[in-house]
Amino acid sequence: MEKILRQEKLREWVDTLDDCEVYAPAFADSVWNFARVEAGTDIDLSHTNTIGSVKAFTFPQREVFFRFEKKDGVPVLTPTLPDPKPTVVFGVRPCDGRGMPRNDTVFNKEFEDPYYWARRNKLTLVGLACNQPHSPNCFCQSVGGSPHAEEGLDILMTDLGDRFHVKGVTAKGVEAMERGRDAFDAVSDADQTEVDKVHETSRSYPQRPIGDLDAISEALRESFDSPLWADMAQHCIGCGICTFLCPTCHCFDINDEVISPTTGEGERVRTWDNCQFPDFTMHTSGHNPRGDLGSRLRQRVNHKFLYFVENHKTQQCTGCGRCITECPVGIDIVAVLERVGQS
Amino acid sequence: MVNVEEIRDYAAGLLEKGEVKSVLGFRRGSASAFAEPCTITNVGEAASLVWDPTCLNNLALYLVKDRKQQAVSKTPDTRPVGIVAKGCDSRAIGVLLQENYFKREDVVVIGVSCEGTGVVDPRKLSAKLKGRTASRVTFAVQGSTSVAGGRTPGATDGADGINVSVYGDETETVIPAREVLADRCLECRAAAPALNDVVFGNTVEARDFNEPFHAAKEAERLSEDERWATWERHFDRCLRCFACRAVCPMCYCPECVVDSTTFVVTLGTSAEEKANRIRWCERSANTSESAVYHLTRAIHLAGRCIDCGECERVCPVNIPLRLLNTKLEKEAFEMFEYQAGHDIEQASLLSSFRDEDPNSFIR
Amino acid sequence: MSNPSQTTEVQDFEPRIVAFLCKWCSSAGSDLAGVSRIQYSANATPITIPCSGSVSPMYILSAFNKGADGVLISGCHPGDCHYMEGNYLARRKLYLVKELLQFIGLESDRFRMSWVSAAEGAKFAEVVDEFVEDLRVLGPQNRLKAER
Amino acid sequence: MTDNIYLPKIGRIVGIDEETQGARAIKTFKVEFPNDDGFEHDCGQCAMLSMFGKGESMISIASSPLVKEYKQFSIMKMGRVTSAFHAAKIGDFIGIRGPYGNQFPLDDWQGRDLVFIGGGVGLAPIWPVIQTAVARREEFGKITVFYGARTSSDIMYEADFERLKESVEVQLSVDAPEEGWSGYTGFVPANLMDKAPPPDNAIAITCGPPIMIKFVIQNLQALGFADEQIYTTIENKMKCGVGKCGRCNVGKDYVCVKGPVYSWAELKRLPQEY
Amino acid sequence: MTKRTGVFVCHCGKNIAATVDVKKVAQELAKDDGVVFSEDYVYMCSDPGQTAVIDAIKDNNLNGMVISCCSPTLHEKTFRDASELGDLNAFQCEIANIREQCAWVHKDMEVATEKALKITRASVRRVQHNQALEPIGVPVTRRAMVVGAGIAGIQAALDLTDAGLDVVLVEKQATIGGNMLKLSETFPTLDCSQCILSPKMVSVSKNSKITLMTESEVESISGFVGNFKVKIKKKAEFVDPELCKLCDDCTPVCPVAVPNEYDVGLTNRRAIHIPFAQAIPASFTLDEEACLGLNPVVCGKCEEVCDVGAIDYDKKPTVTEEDIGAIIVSTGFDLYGMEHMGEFGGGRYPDVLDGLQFERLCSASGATEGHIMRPSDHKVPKEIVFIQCSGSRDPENHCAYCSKICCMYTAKHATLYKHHVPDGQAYIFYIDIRSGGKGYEEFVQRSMENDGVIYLRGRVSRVYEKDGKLRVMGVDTLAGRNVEIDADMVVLAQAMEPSKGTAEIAKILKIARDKDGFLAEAHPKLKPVESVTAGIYLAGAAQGPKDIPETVSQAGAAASKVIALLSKDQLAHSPMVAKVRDPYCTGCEMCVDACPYDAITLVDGKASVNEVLCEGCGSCVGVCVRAAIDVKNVTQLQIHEMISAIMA
Repeated sequence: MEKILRQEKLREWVDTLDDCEVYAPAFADSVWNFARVEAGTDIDLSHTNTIGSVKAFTFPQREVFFRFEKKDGVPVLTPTLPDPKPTVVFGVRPCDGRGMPRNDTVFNKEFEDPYYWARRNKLTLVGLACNQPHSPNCFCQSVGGSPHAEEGLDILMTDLGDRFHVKGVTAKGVEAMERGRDAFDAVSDADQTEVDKVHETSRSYPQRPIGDLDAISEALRESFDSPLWADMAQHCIGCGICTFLCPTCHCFDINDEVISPTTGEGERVRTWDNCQFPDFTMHTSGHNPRGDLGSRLRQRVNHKFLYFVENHKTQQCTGCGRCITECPVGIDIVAVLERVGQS
Repeated sequence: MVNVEEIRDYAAGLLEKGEVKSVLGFRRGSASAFAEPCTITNVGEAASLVWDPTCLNNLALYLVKDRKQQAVSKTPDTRPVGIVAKGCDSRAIGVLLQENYFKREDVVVIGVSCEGTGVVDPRKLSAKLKGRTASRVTFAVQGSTSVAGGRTPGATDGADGINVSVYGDETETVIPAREVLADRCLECRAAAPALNDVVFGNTVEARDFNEPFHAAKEAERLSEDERWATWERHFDRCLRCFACRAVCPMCYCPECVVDSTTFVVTLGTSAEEKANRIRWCERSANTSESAVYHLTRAIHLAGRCIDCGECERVCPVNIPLRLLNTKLEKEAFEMFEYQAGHDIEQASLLSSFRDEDPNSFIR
Repeated sequence: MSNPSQTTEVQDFEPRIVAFLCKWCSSAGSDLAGVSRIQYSANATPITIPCSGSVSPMYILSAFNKGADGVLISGCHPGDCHYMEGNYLARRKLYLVKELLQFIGLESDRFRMSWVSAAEGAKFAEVVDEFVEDLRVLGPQNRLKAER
Repeated sequence: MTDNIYLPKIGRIVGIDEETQGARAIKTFKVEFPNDDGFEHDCGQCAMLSMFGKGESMISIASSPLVKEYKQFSIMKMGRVTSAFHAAKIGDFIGIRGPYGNQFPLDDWQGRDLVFIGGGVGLAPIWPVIQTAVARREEFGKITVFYGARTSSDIMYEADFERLKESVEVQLSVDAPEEGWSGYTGFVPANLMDKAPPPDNAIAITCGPPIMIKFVIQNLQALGFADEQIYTTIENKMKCGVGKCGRCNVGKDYVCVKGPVYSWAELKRLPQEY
Repeated sequence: MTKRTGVFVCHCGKNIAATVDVKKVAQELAKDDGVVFSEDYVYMCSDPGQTAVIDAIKDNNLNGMVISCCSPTLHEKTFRDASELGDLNAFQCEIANIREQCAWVHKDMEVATEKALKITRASVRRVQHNQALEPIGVPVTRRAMVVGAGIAGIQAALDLTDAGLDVVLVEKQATIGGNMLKLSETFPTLDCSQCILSPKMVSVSKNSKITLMTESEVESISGFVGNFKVKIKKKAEFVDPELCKLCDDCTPVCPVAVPNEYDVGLTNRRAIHIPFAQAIPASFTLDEEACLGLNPVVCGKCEEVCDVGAIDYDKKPTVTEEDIGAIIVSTGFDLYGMEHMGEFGGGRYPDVLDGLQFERLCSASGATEGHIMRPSDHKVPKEIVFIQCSGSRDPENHCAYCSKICCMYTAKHATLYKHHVPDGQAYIFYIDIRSGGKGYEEFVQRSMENDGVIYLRGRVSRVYEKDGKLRVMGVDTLAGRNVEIDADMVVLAQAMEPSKGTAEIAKILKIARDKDGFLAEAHPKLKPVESVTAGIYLAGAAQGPKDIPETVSQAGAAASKVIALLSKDQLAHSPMVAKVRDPYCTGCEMCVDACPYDAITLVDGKASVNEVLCEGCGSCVGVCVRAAIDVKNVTQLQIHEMISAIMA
C-alpha cells in the first residue's frame, strides 16, 4: 500500500492509533531521541538520527526476568514477561530499521527469547527515508542498505517537503495505515516520480566507502592476531558508547538484584552489557580471553563484519555511524576496516 | 597567538633528542570536525599535530593509561611522555602528581595557553545546529575568516566567533564564541597551564565570559523540587556506558567502587573476596542506581576534579555531569579555600580540615 | 515518580532512619539516654562505628538506596574526638555530601549530622525525635530509593 | 512460544561431598528436581545453576546421562555463586536450567580405545563420559583414565575410582612426592608420556587446567594422536547460556551453544579466545 | 565457609523483656541465613548464661556468636571471654545492644521488638563477616610520666620509683609542691603541712629515677598505651639551677615587683625570685613575663650582680621528646575565682579572703609570719566570718557540686583563728556540715565546743563595707532570724575547680572531662583512677574535689595501676586495625594525610599500616576513594550488610 500524507495530516493519522503508545524523535538536551508522543503535541520529523537506536523498544536497558522470593524456605519464582501496549515508533531511519531483523535473528536462533518477542510482536516501525545523509559518518549503502531501505520497517515514509510518501511494507504496517486511511491521499504519478527522484538523489550522496564486504571479512579473518588492533585501540577509553548506541549490539548481563536479604526477595535482571568492558569476558579466576582494548575493538568489528557474516550471511552493521560520531576519541569503524583491508 | 608549528617543532625536538618515548597531542581525525588524540613516537609524525578550538580531550588520561600499561608490562618502557596540555589538562597532571600516580620527571608538559578563549562544546554546537553535524570548526577573528592551523590571539571581548560549516551545507556561518564555547572555558579561572615545561601562547588571564562556577550557581537557584525533577530526568536517561568515568583522568582506580567493569582479580584473590565484593548499586540503568553511581563519582572527585569537562562532553545523552563536580569544587573553594590541582604538595581536600570548617549545619 | 508529600498520609508514616553513631561519644550518649530511661522515637536504628571520620559517603548513599527515609551521622563534638581529628574529617566530608544531596534535590532534611557527647543522652533523644518529626512531614523517601 | 529460557527449574541439593579442601575447595553436589520437571542431558553438557540473590554460574554436569534420579555437579569455590554453593547445605534449593551445549560424540567412538586425561576439577566434564563408557563397556576397546591432582587428598571422586579400576585402567598421579603414594609422581602430561598409550584407533579426551591441556595435547601429538583423535572442552564466561548475551564466543562460535566439546582439529580453526 | 551463627537474646530480667518480645526476636532470627542456633535467656551475664554461650558454641560448632543484650561497654568482654572458653575466637562474638539503645528508651512492645530485631539482625550480618583476630603484642616502655607535681603527683612518682620504674615528673610551676605547699596546718590533726610535704619533695629531688621537669608543659602526645611519645616544652631556663647558689644577691637589684603566687597575691615578689625558701628545685628563677632584662638595653641588673654567672637572658625554651609507657595526670585544682562572688565582696574588699589566702595568713612562712591580720590595715581581726559553700552547691549561679573539703578546712580555719586570736569571735555560715572521714566530725565538734566558734545555719545574702567593717547580711535558719555581723574579715570557702591547665592537658592527652570540667574517670565505681584512654590514669583534685588523704590514696592507686601495666613485657593492642587491600591501593596518600596516628606510610608505592600505631579509627576508610583500606571487623562490607539488614 502506498499513500500520500500531507504534513498537516500526520497528526490526524497518529490520533487514529489511540490504543497504541506512539513514539517519535524529539530534540531535548541537545540530542534527538525517541520520546513518547503525548496527545496534542507536534511530531517533528526533521530529525537527524536519534542518539539512541530503536533497539531499546525490544531490548530495554533493564528487563526483569522474574522475581524470586522464599516461601517456607522454598524459592518461588514469578516470571515477569512484559505485556506492552502496541507500540508505534515514527521517524525510524532505515539503518535502524535494518538493525531490527538482525536482532530478531539473535533473539530467535536456537532459543527464542520470550521477553524480546513479547515486545517485538507489539512493535510497529514507521521509517523515514533519509533524503540526504545527516552525518558525514553515514555509510548505510556501504553495508548493503540504502537511505530508503525498507528492510525491518513496517512502513516507509519519504519526506516530499509539504507531504510524505507513505508505503506500507508489512501487513502490520498496512494495518496501521488502514486505521488512518482518512488522513491519506492517493499517490499520483507526479508523487511517484518525485519519490523516485528523492530516493535516487539520496543514494547519490557520497558515503564512507568500505569496499568489497567479502574481502573485508576475509581481511578480518586474516588479521586476528595483527598488532594493528592494539594500535587502533591505542586511544580507546573502553567506554560503552559505541555498543550502547549501536542498533544491533545486543550483548547483555544477567544479575540478581536483592530486595531483601532477609526474606530472600529479589529480581533477576537483564541489563545491557558491552564487549568493550574488561569484565565482560573475564573469568572468575581473573583470566581474560579479551584482556586488552585491542582485542575488544577486534571483537566489536569482527562481530559486525565477520562472525555475524559467518553465522548469518550478512553484516550485522547497518552503517548508522553512531559509533563513529559519538566516540569520544575518534575511533572510526570505517577507518578501522580500511586499515585492516589495506594490511 | 599559538603557532602550531612551534608545538610541532618542540614535539619533534623532544623525540629527536630521545627525551620522551612519545608525545600525546591532537591530530585531525576521520570521524568528525573535532580533533582526535594521537600518540606520536617519531619525528615525522609531529607534522600531523594540530592545535585549534576542536582539541577537546584531556590527554592526561593517556598518561594514566601509560602508567597502567607499564604496571602490567613485563618490559615497561619507563621513559617520559610528552603531553600537549591546556590549563585544565595541566591541573589534571597536578592532581595526578599530588596523588603520586607518577613522578614529575615522567612527564614533559607542553603547555598551551588557551589565551582567554577555550574549546568548542560539540553538544552546544549540535544544539545550535539541531543535531546536524559540523564539518569544519575554526576560530574566526571578528567575524572574518579563520586562521588556518592556529588560534587567534586572545581577544578581549565576547565578540569573536567560531566559524562553522555544517555537513551537507558547506556555507560557513559565524557563531558568537560565547554561545558555543564549553561551559568550563567560559568559567575558566586559569586558562594557562601553570604546571609546564614550556608554554606556547600568551598567558592571557581567563577571559571574563562567566563568573567561576556560573553554571553550578544557576543550577542551585532552582527550587528543591525543580532540582530533583532535573536530576531525576538525567539519572533516568543515563545509559551507564561509563564514558564519563572512562574519560576522566582522575578515575584511575584499578576498580571502581560503585560499578565495576574492572575487577581486580589476581591469583591471590580469594573466592571470599570475589564473593564479598560490595554491590553499592546495581548495574541496572535506572534512576536510583545511576544516582548512586553519579553521586559517588562526584564525591570521589571532590577536591580532585580539575574541571576539564570531559565527563560532560563525552556523555552520549548529554547529562550535565560537570555540574555535580563543579558544585563540589565551588564548595571546596568557597568553604575550604581549596583548589584541585593547584598545589601538588598539599594534602587533599578530604584528608585535611581546618578548625573553622563549617559547623553550623550540624546539630 | 510521585511527589511524596502529596501521596502519603503523615499520620501513618513511620520514617526509617539509619543512624551511624561513633562508638566513643554518640553511641555512649545513646547508652546514657538508655540508662536515664529517656524515651524517644524508635525509628532510628543505630549502627555503631569507630568514629564519624570512618563514615564513607557510600554508607549514606547506600542507606538511601536501600530505602532509608533519613540518615543520621553522629560523632563527638569538635575537639572531643577520641581519635583526635576524625570528626573534623567527617565534618568536611559530610558537608560536601550534604551539599551534593541538596544540589540534586534530595530533601535537605533527610540527611543530618549531630555532635552528641557521651554525656548528652538527652540531646541524643532530642536529635532523634526532631529528625523523626521532620521526616514525618516529608513522607517516604522515594528519590534515591531503589526501584526494585 | 514455548519455554521461558531464562526461568530456572527448582533443584534441591540432596548430597554434598567435599572433594578437596583449601582456598580452591571442590564440593560435589547431587541435585534432584523436587517438582519432577527434570531434563535429560548428554555427556559433556552443562547447566546454568542459580543461587537466588547471588546469580548464575555455568557448571558442567558431572553425572552420567544414565543416572536419572539426580544430576551431579562438582563445583570449585571461585566467586560469588560458587561460594554460595559451598556455603549451602543438604536440603537447600537452587535454580537450574539447561542442558546447554553440545556433547562428546560417544556413539562415533564405538569400537575404539578411549584415553581420558583429566587434571584437578577438569575431571568433572569428562566424568559422565567415563561413566557412560564404563556402563557401555563392551562397545569400546581399551579404556584408560589418567588423572592427576596436586596431592592425594585433592583427588576427586576417590571412592568412585576404586570401583572404576575394576573395568578400566586407572593411572593416578600427584604433582609432588608424597609419603605412602603408590601411583605416579609428577604432572599429568608426564604420566601420559610415561605410560604412552598407543594412538592407533584411539580417542583421547582431556580436560583440566589450561596449561595442563596445552602440554597434554603436545604430548598426545608426540605420541602420534591426530588432531581429530583429540577432544577437549573449553570454558568461557557465560551469562545466558543460550547464545545471546555475547560474551562466550570464540570467533564466531558461542561456546554455550556450539561448545564446550571440541576436537583439537576444530579448535585449531578457531581463534585463541578462551 | 558455611556460616554457623549463634544468637542469644537476653531478657536482662525484665529490663529488656518488659519492652522487647525476646522470644520473638530469637525465633525470627532463627530463620535467618546462617543462623543455626537462636535462643533467649533470662540473664546472659550470669554464670549459667555464660555457660550456655560456651555450650551453644561447642554443641553447634558455631563460628559466630551474637549476644543481644546490654551495651557492649558492659559485657562485651564477658561474652568474648566466654566465647574463647567455647573455642570461638573472641572477635567472632559481637554484642547487639537492645537494652540501652532499645528496651530502655521505648515503651511500645511491638515497635521495640521490631527495632531489637533489626539491631540484632545487623549484628548477625556483621559477625558473619568477622575475622578471627588475635591481640597484637606491643612492647612496653617501662617509664611513666606524671603531669602535675602537687601532693598527688609527688606521691605517685615516689610510689612508681619504689617499684623500680623511671618517672618523668612534669610541673608547670617553678617548684613542685602544688597547693599543699601553701597550707598552714592540715585537718584534722593540725600538723604542719609543709613539714609533712617537704620531706617528700626532697625525696623527689634526690631520687635518681625521677626526671623532674619544672616550668614545663606537655606539648603533644602520640603513640598509645605502653608506647607514648610525649613532647615536653620547658620554659627558657634563664637561671641555671646548677650554678645558682641561692645567695639572693639578685632580688634586691630587681626593679620589678609582681604579686607573689605562693602567697596568693598577699605579698609581692621580684621578677627574679625563688618561689619559696625550700623550693624544689632549689634555685632562683626568672619570671619571663615580668622581667625587663630579656631586653638587656632596658635592664640587666641581676646578671650583673650574679657572681657565679648563673643568669643568661639568651636561653630559649627547649622541647624534649620522651618515651613513656603510662601517664598519670594530677594537675590539681584552683579555687573558684573570687571575682565570681560579687555579692560577698570577693575581689573587691581586701579583707574578704579566700581559703588559701587565709592559709597564708596563718602560715609561719606566710607574709605575716603566721600572724592573722587584715591585709588592708594590718589590724588583728576581732570578728571574723567564714562563709561555706561559697560558689559550691549552687547550680544556678556557680558550681553545682559540693567541693567536699570546705566544711573541714573552714572548721580548721576557725580553730586556727581562735588559736591566734583567742579573744576574737569566729562565725561560720553553713548549709550542711559534711564531716565524713576519720576524726573529722570530732574535729568540727571541737571547734564548736572548745573554740567557741559560732555556727550559723543559713546563707549569706550580702557582704558590704560599712564604717571600715564588713557588714555580713545573713540568715540563721535554725533560729529563724536575720543575722547582721559587722566583721573585720570575711573568709570565703571557695569552691574547688580543676586547675587552669586541666582543660588543655585533657585535650592534648585526649582524655575526657566531666560536665564540671574535672577529668573523667573511665567508670565512676569500677575504674575510678583510669581515664577513658588506655594507659592514662588520674589522681588528685583534677579528677574531683578531695582532701589530702584521699588524694594520696588515689595517687597510690593510680601508681599501682601503672606499675601493674608496666610490669608486663608486652601489652595487648586491639587487633581491629586498618588493613590495606593491596591491589586496589594506588598510593595516593590520602589515608596517610588523614591518619591521626601517623600509622600509615607508603611502602613500594602502596599504603602500609603500622598495626601497633593504628587505633582502628577508620579515618583512612572514610577518605579512601578506592575502598582500598578497611578496619578489620568493621569493614565496609560489614557496614553494607548491616545497612541491608536494617533496611530489609
